[in-house]
Amino acid sequence: MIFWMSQKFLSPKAFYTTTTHFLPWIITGVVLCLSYGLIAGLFIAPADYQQGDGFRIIYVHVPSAFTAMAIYFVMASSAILVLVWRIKIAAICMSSSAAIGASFTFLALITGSIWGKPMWGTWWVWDARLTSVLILLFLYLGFIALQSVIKETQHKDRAASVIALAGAINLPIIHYSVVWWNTLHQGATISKLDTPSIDPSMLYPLLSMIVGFMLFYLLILLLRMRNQILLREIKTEWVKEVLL
Amino acid sequence: MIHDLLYIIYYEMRETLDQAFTWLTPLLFFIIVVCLFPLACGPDPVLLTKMAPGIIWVAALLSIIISIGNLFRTDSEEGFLDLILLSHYPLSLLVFCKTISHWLTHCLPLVLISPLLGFLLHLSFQKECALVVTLLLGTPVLSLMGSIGAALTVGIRRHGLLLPILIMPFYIPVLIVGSATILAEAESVSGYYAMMGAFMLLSMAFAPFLTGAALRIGVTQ
Amino acid sequence: MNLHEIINMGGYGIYIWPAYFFTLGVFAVNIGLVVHETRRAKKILSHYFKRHYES
Amino acid sequence: MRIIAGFIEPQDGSILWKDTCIFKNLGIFQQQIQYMGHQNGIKHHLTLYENCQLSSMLVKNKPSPSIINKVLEQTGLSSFKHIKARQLSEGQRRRFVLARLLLNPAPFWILDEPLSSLDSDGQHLFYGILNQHLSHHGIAVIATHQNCEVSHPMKTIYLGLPYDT
Repeated sequence: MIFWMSQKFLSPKAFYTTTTHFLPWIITGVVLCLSYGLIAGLFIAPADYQQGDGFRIIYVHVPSAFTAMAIYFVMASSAILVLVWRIKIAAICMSSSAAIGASFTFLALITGSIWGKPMWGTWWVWDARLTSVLILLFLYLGFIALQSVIKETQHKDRAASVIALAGAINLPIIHYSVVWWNTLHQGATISKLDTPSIDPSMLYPLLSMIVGFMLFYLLILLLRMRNQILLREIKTEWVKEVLL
Repeated sequence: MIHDLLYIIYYEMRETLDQAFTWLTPLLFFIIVVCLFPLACGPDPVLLTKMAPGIIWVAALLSIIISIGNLFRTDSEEGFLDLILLSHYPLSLLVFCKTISHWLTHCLPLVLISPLLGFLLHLSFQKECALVVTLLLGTPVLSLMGSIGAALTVGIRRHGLLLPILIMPFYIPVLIVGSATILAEAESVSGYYAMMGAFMLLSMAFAPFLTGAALRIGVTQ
Repeated sequence: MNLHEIINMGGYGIYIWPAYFFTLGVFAVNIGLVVHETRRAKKILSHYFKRHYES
Repeated sequence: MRIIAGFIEPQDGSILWKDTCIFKNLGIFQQQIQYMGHQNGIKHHLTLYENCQLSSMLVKNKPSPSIINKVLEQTGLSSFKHIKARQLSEGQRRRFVLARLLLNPAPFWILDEPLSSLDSDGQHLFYGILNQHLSHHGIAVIATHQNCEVSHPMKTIYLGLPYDT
């Protein structure tokens, strides 16, 4: 089954030709979601009764943090596909995702830190969530460092997938130990980034932003993957047919 | 079979102990790093007692990450890695043996010397015991996790600080729980030990397989 | 709602706008990366085709 | 050669052993080969005798001390038995690799430049061992720069320009 699927949909050629049709739709989706989310989030949603207008940073912080984690999940899943079934597309997906994931993690850190200034009074607090995002950034950077050191493509893919998989196994452990560490050392601090119950007029823009961020990731990922595919398959007949 | 594996561990250890500097340097590094902290932060006993677990754990972590990088280095240079790859035993088992011998020669000395360093940092007797127990439970995790990185970077020449960057994030849970256990009050401590034990079992379950997979990739640059 | 209110954002403007500015920056960096890569790929591909198919 | 031994996967094409791809069941395939590469695979800080023991442990082979002694004698190394490998010359280490071929029998030998660093005595020794292996229905793939003097049917593939014909 898997083999058949990999022949039908996951061959580089099939992937390249199919995604060509998707691209315009994804771009439309990104523009719609982000513009609705931005306008509704910045101007229409009411101010929070506790944090005033300051909570509006949520519309970039939470989507970027969510996307950053989702990207690591995508990378770990591709890593399994690479290690077990040697699917080329998965390897390309993994290597193209890393830089995007790192950039979103960085964004989540920056926005979280900016949000922290009005809420906590300092730019940086060793809060459980910010700390685990920081560690996620380290994981991404390690992955990228390993990738950039190895030259040979096949080795690069498989070495990177080992480290991605190890990271995925560790990530929940790291997250929970950081949460635990946080409660241990500063039990009194309540994480103000928590939003236990949220009004629909605040929630819908947030969901729209999350979808928009994910679609943006998908768009960038597909474009990068298509470049990679062409370069890796440069010697094949179909690349010549597609491009000439 | 057990007999064979024990012999393999024994030969590995003999090879390390034969060149004293390979296991003495990490130990010396560990001691020096710990001694730097009182010099940097001042000799205040209260402060030092509070910071001691963290200092010793960070120093142990750095020392192990430096020594683990050479886990497969000589084997790869001498071509012995090929024999290991062709062995009739499962690769993960052999890797596990190698990691055990690394732990015995590089980590156990750290654990043994740590009470002395705890004494220098004014730890009470009770905390000294906690220190030794947590190090005993925690350092195998560090060795096992490090072996994944060592296998991935074995063929990469001049990899410098790549291995620490790669592996450090994986060490964070052990570091957190390990130093917290020493600081904790005596009543609540048994749960912490259980956590350390869980980390050790988890890393024993996963790390040898990932290390084996990494060795099979055979990165050569 | 006038321009001043929008920029001020109930006193939080100095935090909100930089956050969105950084977001814009990260998006732009990603897009720039893709554009750069596409250009490079096109260059390599056209070079390769010239050498192998048009001679 | 490293691809044939299954250390590296080929970019294109596949390697078949008994009609199945070796990477399908790498473990079983690798149990049947003996590999001799550019590097010797000798632990420099152990004696030759210990190296013998270690290498046969890895393949679950339990030779008695007399067999090890015999093999070392056959390759002319018995006087260095308890000397650490790092104190030996390269030619002696190469001979030790030959001893290992004898010690741990395997049907399929993959030999990469087996003649390098061997003196003429060692080369004769190598041919003796190789012919013995082949007459016991063994298979060997050999990459070499010299002409091979083998008394058994042999298929030669010249890669690139032949050096001497």
